[in-house]
Order: sequence, then structure tokens, then C-alpha cells
Amino acid sequence: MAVMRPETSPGSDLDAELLLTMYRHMVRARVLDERMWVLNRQGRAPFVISCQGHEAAQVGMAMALRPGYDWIAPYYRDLALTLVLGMTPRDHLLALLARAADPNSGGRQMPAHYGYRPLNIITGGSPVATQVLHAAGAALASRVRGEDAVAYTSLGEGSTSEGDFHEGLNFAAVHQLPLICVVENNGFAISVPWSKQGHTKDVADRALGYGMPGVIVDGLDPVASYHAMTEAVARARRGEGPTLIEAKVARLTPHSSDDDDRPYKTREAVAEEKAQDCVLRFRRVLEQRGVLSPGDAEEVRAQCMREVDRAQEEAENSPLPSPESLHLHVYGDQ
Amino acid sequence: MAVMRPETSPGSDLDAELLLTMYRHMVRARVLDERMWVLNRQGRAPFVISCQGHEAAQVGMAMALRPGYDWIAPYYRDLALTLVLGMTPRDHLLALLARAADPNSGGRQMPAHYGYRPLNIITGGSPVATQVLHAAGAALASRVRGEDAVAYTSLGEGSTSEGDFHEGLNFAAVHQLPLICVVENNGFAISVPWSKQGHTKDVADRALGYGMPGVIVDGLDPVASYHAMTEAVARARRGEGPTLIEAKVARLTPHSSDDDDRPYKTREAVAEEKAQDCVLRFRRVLEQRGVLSPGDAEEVRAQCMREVDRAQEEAENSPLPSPESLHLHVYGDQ
Amino acid sequence: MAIRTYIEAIREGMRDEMRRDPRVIVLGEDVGVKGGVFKATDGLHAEFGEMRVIDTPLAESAIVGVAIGAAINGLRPIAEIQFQDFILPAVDQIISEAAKIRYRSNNGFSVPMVVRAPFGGGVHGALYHSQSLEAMFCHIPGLKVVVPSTPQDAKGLLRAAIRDPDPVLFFEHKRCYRLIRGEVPDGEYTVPLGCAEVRREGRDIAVFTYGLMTHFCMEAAESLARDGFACEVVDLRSLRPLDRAAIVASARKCGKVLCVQEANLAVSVMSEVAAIVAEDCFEYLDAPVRRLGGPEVPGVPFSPPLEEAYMLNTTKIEAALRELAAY
Amino acid sequence: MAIRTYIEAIREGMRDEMRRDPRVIVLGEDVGVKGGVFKATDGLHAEFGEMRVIDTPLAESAIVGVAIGAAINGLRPIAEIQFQDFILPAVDQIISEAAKIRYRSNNGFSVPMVVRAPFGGGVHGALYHSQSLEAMFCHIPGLKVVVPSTPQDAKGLLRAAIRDPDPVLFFEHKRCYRLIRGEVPDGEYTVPLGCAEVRREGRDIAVFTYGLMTHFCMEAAESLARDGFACEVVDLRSLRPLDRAAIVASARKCGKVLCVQEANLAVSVMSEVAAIVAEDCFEYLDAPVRRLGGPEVPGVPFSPPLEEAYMLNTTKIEAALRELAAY
Ligand SMILES: Cc1ncc(C[n+]2csc(CCOP(=O)(O)OP(=O)(O)O)c2C)c(N)n1
Ligand SMILES: Cc1ncc(C[n+]2csc(CCOP(=O)(O)OP(=O)(O)O)c2C)c(N)n1
Ligand SMILES: [Mg+2]
Ligand SMILES: [Mg+2]
Repeated sequence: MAVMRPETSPGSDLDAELLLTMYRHMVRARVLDERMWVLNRQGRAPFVISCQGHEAAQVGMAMALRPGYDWIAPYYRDLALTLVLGMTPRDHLLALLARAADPNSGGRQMPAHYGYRPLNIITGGSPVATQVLHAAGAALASRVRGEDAVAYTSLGEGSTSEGDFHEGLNFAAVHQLPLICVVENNGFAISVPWSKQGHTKDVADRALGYGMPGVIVDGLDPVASYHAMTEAVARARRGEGPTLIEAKVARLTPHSSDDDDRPYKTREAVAEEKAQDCVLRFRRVLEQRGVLSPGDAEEVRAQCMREVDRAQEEAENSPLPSPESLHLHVYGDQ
Repeated sequence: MAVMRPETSPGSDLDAELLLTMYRHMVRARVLDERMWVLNRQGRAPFVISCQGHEAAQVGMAMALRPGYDWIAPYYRDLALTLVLGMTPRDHLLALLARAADPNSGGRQMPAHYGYRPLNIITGGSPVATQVLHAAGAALASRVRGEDAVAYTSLGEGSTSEGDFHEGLNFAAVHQLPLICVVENNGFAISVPWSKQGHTKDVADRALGYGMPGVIVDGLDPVASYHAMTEAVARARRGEGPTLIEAKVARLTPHSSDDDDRPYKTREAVAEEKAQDCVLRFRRVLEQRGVLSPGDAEEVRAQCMREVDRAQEEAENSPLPSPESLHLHVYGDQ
Repeated sequence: MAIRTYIEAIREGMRDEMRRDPRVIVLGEDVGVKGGVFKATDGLHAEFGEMRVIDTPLAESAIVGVAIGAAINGLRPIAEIQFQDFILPAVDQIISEAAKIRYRSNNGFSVPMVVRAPFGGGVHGALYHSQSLEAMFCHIPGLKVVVPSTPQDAKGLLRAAIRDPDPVLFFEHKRCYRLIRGEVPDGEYTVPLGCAEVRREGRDIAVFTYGLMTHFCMEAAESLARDGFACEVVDLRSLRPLDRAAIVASARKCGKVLCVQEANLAVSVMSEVAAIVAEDCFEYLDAPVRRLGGPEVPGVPFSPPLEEAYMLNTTKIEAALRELAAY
Repeated sequence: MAIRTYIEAIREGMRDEMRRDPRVIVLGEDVGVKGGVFKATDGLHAEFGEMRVIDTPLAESAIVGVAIGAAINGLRPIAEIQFQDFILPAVDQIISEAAKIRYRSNNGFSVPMVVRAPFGGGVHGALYHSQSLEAMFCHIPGLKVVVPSTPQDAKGLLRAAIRDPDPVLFFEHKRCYRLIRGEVPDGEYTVPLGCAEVRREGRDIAVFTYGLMTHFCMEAAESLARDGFACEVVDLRSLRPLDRAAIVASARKCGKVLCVQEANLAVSVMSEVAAIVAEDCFEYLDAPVRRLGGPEVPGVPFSPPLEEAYMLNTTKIEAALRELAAY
């Protein structure tokens, strides 16, 4: 099996409505993400980890899934993905501010540890790559029940060095499970570049070891991401097994609010990535194609700002968990 | 990087002396292995695990290494390999009979858990695939000291499903370590066939995910194995990085003396493998080429029998460990 | 009531639950056509097919991690780890994931999964087929840990574990598999998790133990009874949660305590039992708490004299009981 | 003597040993140019280069497994695990391999390796950047487990660990990194493994603790001293092997015992300390042994009210001491 590099010119064959929806999702995620950094810098949120630079890939992928039916085992950068699936800025700001009403964890986990039962978004912990196995298991269960739900999982390129990545993809391949594993390759695992994580040019080459299709996609292009995912999902629903998709993305921020990227990333590299910012790029494409008229982009952004303002207010007014709740939900039969 | 299938006609370009040495090593291992089963059936050895069907691959590989200089992290089927490197039938029978003088472990480990300091044969435990990382570490240490020693490790095809296999090969590839990893593919992991371990036709395909050469070799042919290994070793010594070699071998016995292979292996498959017995096959080749004259094979076997007889006697007369020695060697500063 | 070996009881427990609940599946290495290396799953593949009895690749983290995902998506997986020794590659999935999923999701998700694994020595299994590694899991909130000692408990506890809403580690003493037989009730009984069982009543010395050691302790107690000392033998059965009330009650009643386990003692289940006694029975004790366990070495060696020196037996336990009786 | 923070002392310990012994290397995630996420290895890459300060792939089993192989082949590796929470994927390499290599090879091979990892809560790290998982390793013969509480010990114990012939797990309380400063002797001193340190002498209550909790216990003891109660605060420092003699001596002297740790209590280090006291101090005790530790939940939650409720502090310890004093 060879690694595939499907060619799609951005926005080629999708209707304007869908393209606009994509754009709105990307901006909404970006605006929310930026707000979280503001709250961090203001000292109101001790920790932020960002999806900036990953929005195009995530939005494209998420729009190819069936929310609430398919099973999702995401990772900490998947803010945009979860928003497309149906989580709200309010949900995420409740988590950021560690409120009792945080639907992910009731304020128990760090922000960006997604989990939301109504949408089959499987709760994630911090150890990287473990979720690949959970997604494989969820896919297995759907198959046992004869459903055609697929399981989606994602992780960073660095995390593919973990044993669980190997064991999960291998298991899914052997059992030809309906699993789609997306590697969001932003070139770095905190400070460690891909060249120190793997000796192949592309992460998608890892698929070859499992006898499954590996697909490389321009993750700065939501349409290309959407197409790649649509195809992988269709294959999986038809019972034709798993796919590994590598989305080439950019990390536009340091690893997290605790990181300083200056020792390991040149300022030129940072500037280059910023120049390729997927939100700006997609805006330009849509403007060129006339999907966005002058002023539309500003209006989209303003709408998102209003939504995020409201969400922030609600989250800030929402109570923290009570100390006594510390002891709840260790076991189900308590 | 593509998977390679080097062609070698058995015995092509090696001189008669070397071929004869190979044959002797194969017979010696086979005779010893058979004796261990006899001792098991007589109730004198509670556990045997066998190299029968793997001898050609192991002898060929071992002869391409530098004993006592290179680092060896073998697995439980590597009886023939360890014999070529310099361990003796006596050493192994001391282990089989759990004697104090067992140089592997002083009778502490099950038989076939090799380990011998003077030959850099790194002590192995039972969990499969862990040794791949030890070999990578040993290779790293040689490199740090500027030596050109290589590290050899081996495991079964089923064990390549473990996370440690992935982490070890990936590490070696990234750091371009002088590691040679040999997968002895006998088609089964106890009862589980390769089709349930991996979705690729060949195990060597796993190398593609690590950007290292994968080589498939007829492991029933010691000469082909020798050539493949010689080349991998040369590359490694030159600092050109690791190689994964898949040796296609046969498991001529059940998994171990505790296993019954009838529920999962047809009698026809067993008979077919026996018909391809690598020791017999190599004997025929050498007879055809005139390297073995009539009667030579019998003489080789008789010599080996005498050596094993003597070794057995010595081992049987060797004392068991004393109960008090139970407490020794937990820490080095005791 | 039928007579069953310990392993037959386990096999029947799985079979009965699989018949009763289509969500129950079995996965592990060699559990399919071979029926497991100990034959615990023998016949299940034939009865329930490939879809519900799954031979996995040789990868323990996958076995547990896939079981977690399947449990989250509505199944009730029973994951078999071939030997407890080989559970270690799956420790991250067990401790970081299974144990924390309910808590970290604020009750949004749960992992109703059983991980079965044979443990224990005395079978010439050497360092890696003899260990008793349960202690490390007993430290972890979110897990339950069960060790049956009789066929009746094996079946009843296993059924309760399969129906439990949370991850249960079910450790079976491999030496008990064919050595221990006993009556098993007919019908659909379960034995509740979290409860110790007094196997023998007495008022002189309380003996706390579990697994194979329960049988050795019973024999030793029998021997002391002939000399008029009445030992109360408490089979803990559930190592997490521990049955604190039962421990305290027997310790207070007897005033002398012997803790017996096969595993080595440092930071172990019997450390906790002794600590509970030290906390809650101060005014009732007539002697120092005594513990008996495996020696401070990294595993059970292969060679018979070493294995024998390592393993506890009735004689060693009896000697400790007599010493304590004489205090 | 110079004043150093806890993390500076650790950094200097590594640097000095690397200068002294070319066999010492450092490997782990982000330990190179970045100098580690806590900056523990800051400057080492610049001084010693890529060959001796190695950024590994994101794979903990590899970090430890490669370190084992390198140690066997003559190096003295220091493996950094980014957070103790992420040591779990490496548990098989630590327990099945590192801990057993000397024993299983009958002294043929050994693993002189240090695994460093930050642990502990109180830093808004939530479930997976706050755990105290040392107990599970303290159960395992063949390992050594060390937790320093002061800069002086951090440097001296680390140097001893690097020179030790066997695998040492070196757990650093991340809250101490910048919070705790103190004098560090000049020159090439080491602090021996296996020895507890009496941080404060007293004869009324013996307090056993380690890590960050040592500082809280000292403050609580200070407070009690003002009311005339003299607590003896014993910093265990070495959790495997435990300094049994020191524990017994202080417990016997005081007759009352409080065991304090951040980790949850079940089957933990303080279970063992309490068990030791129950075994060896029976005739000296004036009160039940008391233990204070983390609650029975799977981790330290993120939200401030929950984290505060989870963590021990001086007030909670003081309350327990006063209760015990009044017994
Ligand atoms: C098992 C484990 N080890 C280490 C970490 C610490 N850690 C968190 S994120 C990260 C880097 C991940 O890099 P990558 O997979 O490329 O994802 P990215 O953050 O770049 O999207 C590391 C090392 C962790 N969370 N889990
Ligand atoms: C971690 C671990 N899991 C399970 C086992 C039990 N086990 C021993 S050998 C074996 C099969 C190995 O098959 P393969 O790798 O193909 O090697 P082969 O025996 O066929 O040479 C298994 C499952 C083990 N030793 N270690
Ligand atoms: Mg990355
Ligand atoms: Mg095999």
C-alpha cells in the first residue's frame, strides 16, 4: 500500500454555503482560542493550550463526521473539531475557568481535556496516544453491534512515537476496524522536531507498517481535509478498514501557556508560519471566489466575538465546584 | 525505502570450510534441542522451548557477528545463535536442569532465558520485545564511546505487535544506531497466526514505518541469512543505521513443552514444514555440492551426540543452588 | 450443587454471563481456538464465535485499551492477560485510563470491564510466570481488585465483576486452577465485591490472607486447633476495596494478628492490613502484629530448592502461628 | 556553602557528575535545547553536547529501555520522565527489566541508571501533572526509590543515585523546585541512600513523612512546640529501602506516631511505615498509629476549591497532631 497525496484545489467543488460554514467554524474557534490566551494573560486561567494553526484541518475533518453517532477520541488541540461537532464556546470556557458546570469534567481536568457524552466525545486524559486504543475499542464495539458508526481519533506527530499508537493502529488494521486516525503534524512535540521523532519524511509513512492507507493532506486547507476525511469515513462505513491521515498544520503559538518557544524555534520559522495562517489563507480564497463579500469577514468575526463575550460572562458567573464534591464519582456503585 | 528480497542460491559463493562449519553448528543445535525434549519427556526438565526450524537463520546470522565485541539481545528461540557465539551445550543443559553453575542465571530463570556476560549476551526476561530497547541502548552506548560494535536483537513475528518493538526501532532509526533487529517469522505466536498480528503480507514491511531498510530472507537457508546479516552489519559498522531483517522460518515443534498445537495447526501444515526441515535441506545441498561426502553427516551428528552426552552428564552431576543463595544479588551493594 | 475445579468455575462464570448478556465479549492472546494457555476460555470460541471471542495481537496495552474503548461504547469486555506478569505493559491503560475515566469525566463515562490474569508461584514458572503483583493496583482509587480462593467464589465474584459498573482486576491463582475443587451452587448467584469471608472462626489469632495462601492458612489453623488454639481465618477476597470492618472485627476479637500473603511484604496489601489494625485496634491487641510474606527478592526463582525456599507453605505459617500463640 | 533552590541543586548534581564521569549521559523528552520543561537540564546540552544530552522521541518505555541497555553497556544514564504521571508506560521496563536484571542474571549484569521524574500536587496540574505514584515502585525488590525534600539532599542524594550500582527512581517534588531554597555544601559530597534524616528532634510524637510534606510537618511541629509538645519529624528520604531502624527508634522514643504523605493511603508507603511500627513497637506505643494522606480519589482535581480540598497543608497536619497529642 502506498501513501497517497490527494490533490484538491481549495474550495474546488463545494457549494458556497458549505464553504461559508467552514469559514465561520474556523473563525469561531480562533476567536475563542485567542480569548483563552487573554484570560490566561490576565491571570484568570492558569493554563491554555491552543488549536491555532490547526483549525482548517479540524474543521474540515469534523464536517465529514456524524455528530452524536460516530465516536470521537480527540486530543488537546482539537478545540475547533469539538466546536464543529456541537460543543460550545461556553462549554470550553467553563472548562478553562474550572467551573462545576464544565461538561467535560466538572472542572476536574485541565482545560482541553475534552469529553462529552451526548456527542460520543470520549473523555481524554493527559498521557498522549492512549486514546488511539480507546477509539479502536469503540470501533470494535460498533462493529459487534452491527452499526456503521466510525471512530475518529487524533494526536500530534510526536505522539506517534508511543507504543500505544503502534498497538492501536495495528489492532485496527488486523481487525479492519472503522477507525480514522488523524495525525496533526505541526512539526514539533513541545521542543522536539519531527526529525527527532521519526526517520521518515512523512508521518503518513507509518501507515505502511500496518498495511493501511496513509494519506497526506494540506491541513491548512479545510476543503482538502474535508475531502480526505469524507473518503476515509466512507471506506470505514463500508467495512473497508482504517485509514491514517496526516494533516500538515502549523503550531502558531508556543506549545502551551507554560512554554517559551524561543530556544528551539527561530523567529523566521515562526513568522513564516504566521504568514501561512490557515484562517487568513482561507479568507483570501473565499474572497477571491466571491463567497465572502467585502465586510463579511469582519461581520463573521464580530458575531463570534459576541458569542464568546456572552459565553465568557456566563462562565464567569457560573459557580466553582464545592469542596465536598471532591469525593464523588470514584465508583459507580457508591 | 523499499523492502528488499535479496536472492542467493544456497551456498553459492562461500568456501567449503565455512559451509561445513555452518552445517556443524546447525546439527549441534538440533541435537542439543532434541535432547532437551527427551529430558522433558523423561520428567527431568519441566520446561523446554525449541529452536527447531530456526537453526539455519540463527547460524547464518550469528556467523556474521563478532562474538564478545558486538552486543546481543536474543530471545528464547536463539539456542543455535548462542551456540555459534560461544556458549556450550553444557551451559544450556545446566540451565535446563536449573543448576547453580548455569551461567545464564544460576538456575534462577526458566531455560532459554539467555544471558552471558563474557559474550555480551544481554540477560533476557520473559516479557517479549523489551530486549529491542536494550539492544538500542547498547548500540547507543557503543556509539557514545566511538566503538564500531553493533547490537543484534531478535524476536518472533508476533512480538512485533508490542509497543516496545515500535519504540525501539523508531529510536534506532531516529538516532541511526548500529542495530540489527531480526524477526524470526515462524507464522505463529503460540496459536495466533500472522494474519491476526499484522495486516501486511510481510513482517519486513514494518520497517517502512521507521524509514529503515527491511530485508526478507529465506531463514531456512543459512547462507542467505549469513549474507543478509553480513550486509546489515557492515552498514551498521559504517554508521549507516539500523536494519530490520525478517527471516522466514518454521516452528517444527509446538510453542513449548506446555503447548499442544493440534487445535490450531493442521497436521498437513506440520508435515509440510517438516518436509522443509532446514537441517535436512542444507545437508542435501552440501551433499549435492560435494561439501559433505557420504558418511560425513552421520559423523557430524555422532560427534555432536558425544558432546551433548558429555554435557548432559556434567550438568546432571552439577549441584543445584543452595536455598540460602535465594537472597543473593538483589542489589550490588549488599 | 456441582463439584468444580477453580478453573472450571471461572470458565462457567464467563460462559453463563455471555449467554445472559450479549454485551459480554472476551479478548486476549490465544483465547480463541486454543482456549487460552490455561484453557480458561476453552469452548467459548466454539459457542460464541469470532466476534465475541477475540484473539488479539500480542500487545497487552492494546488488549486493555481496546477493552476500555469497547466498554465506553456499550460492551462488557473481559480482557485476559496471559500471565499477571505481562500486565505491566498495560499499566498505563489501567491506572491512567480505566481507573480515572469515571472521575475525570465527572461521571460522564465509565469502564465496566474485567481484566483477568493468573498470578502466583509454586508451578516452576520462575521469575515471570509466578509473580504476585496485585499490591500496585490496590493503591489506585478507581480500580477494584479481586482474588478468589475457592471455585464458588471464583464463579460468583467473576459474575459480580462482569456486572460491576467499574474496572475490576480479577486475579486467579494459577496453582489453584486444577488443585482446588469444591462445590459450586447451581443457578445465577453472585458473590458481592468488597466483602471478606471468615473461612474459619476462632478467638485466639486472626489470620488475614487471600488466594492460594488461604488454603495453607486453613491447614495450619487445623493443626493448631488440635492443640487447642482457635485461629480465625479471614479470606480477604476483595483487595480493593478492603473490607475494613471485617478486618477490624476479627482483629479486635482475637487480639493477635497474623497477615499472610505470597507477595513480598514491603508496601503491600498486608502492609495496609497491618496499618488498619494499628489504627483501629490499638486497645484490643495482645501482641505485635505479625506479617508473613514472600522474601525481599525480585521474583520466584526456577530451580526447585530456590522456589521452595521462596514459597510459603503450611509449615512456615504454622510456625508463625505457634510463635504468636506463645507470645 | 551556597544558597540554592531545589531545582538548581538537582541541575548542579547532574552537571557535576557529568563533569566527573564521562559515562554519565542524560536522555528524555525536551531535555536538550529546551533544557527540560522545568529547566532541570538547562545548560547541559550546551556544555556536554548532543551525544550526552539526548532529546528522545516521545516514548517513555523507550527512554527507560534504552537507558537500561546503555547502562548494561557501560554508561551511567540519567533518564528524565517529564512528569511522574507519564512513567506508567515505562513500568514494564522498570519492574520487569531494570529491577530484575541483576537477580535474574545471578549478578552477571546490572543497571546503574537513574530515572528522574517530578511528582506531586499543588501546582494546578490536575489529575495528570500532580500524582504521587511512588508507592507502586516501593513494593518492588531490585529498585531503589528516593525523594529529597531539601536542596542539600537533592544534590547529595542525586549524586549518590548516579553512582549507585542499581536502578534508582529519583522523584522530585515539583512544588519544591522553586519554593524551597537552602544551603548546599561546596565540594563533592554525597548523601547515602537508605537513610532517613531526623529533621527535628522531639519526644512526644514521631512524625514520618517525605517530600513537600516534610516542610508542612516542620511548620506544624513548630506550631505545636509553642504549646509545649515536642514532635520528632523524620524525613524518610529513601522510600526503598526504608530506614527501618530509624523508624523504629523514633516511634519507640515518642510512643505516638503520625504518618504523613501526599499520596493516598491505601497500600502505600505509610501503610508500610505503620506496619513496621505495629510489628516492632508494640510495647512502646501510647496511642493508635495515625496516618494522614491524600483522599481516596483518582487524582488531584484542577479546580482550586477541589485541589485545596485534596491537598494536605500545615493546618490539617497540625489538627492531626493536636488530636494525637490529646490522646
Ligand atoms: C505519555 C506522555 N508523555 C509526555 C507527555 C508530555 N507532553 C504533553 S504534549 C507533549 C508533546 C506532544 O507533541 P505532539 O504529539 O507533536 O502534539 P502537539 O502538541 O505538537 O500537537 C508532551 C511531550 C504526555 N502528555 N504524555
Ligand atoms: C509481554 C508478554 N506477553 C505475553 C507473553 C506470553 N508469550 C510467550 S511467547 C508468546 C508468543 C510469541 O510469539 P512470537 O513472537 O511469534 O515468537 P515465537 O514463539 O513464535 O518464536 C507469548 C504470547 C510474554 N512472554 N510476554
Ligand atoms: Mg506536534
Ligand atoms: Mg512466531
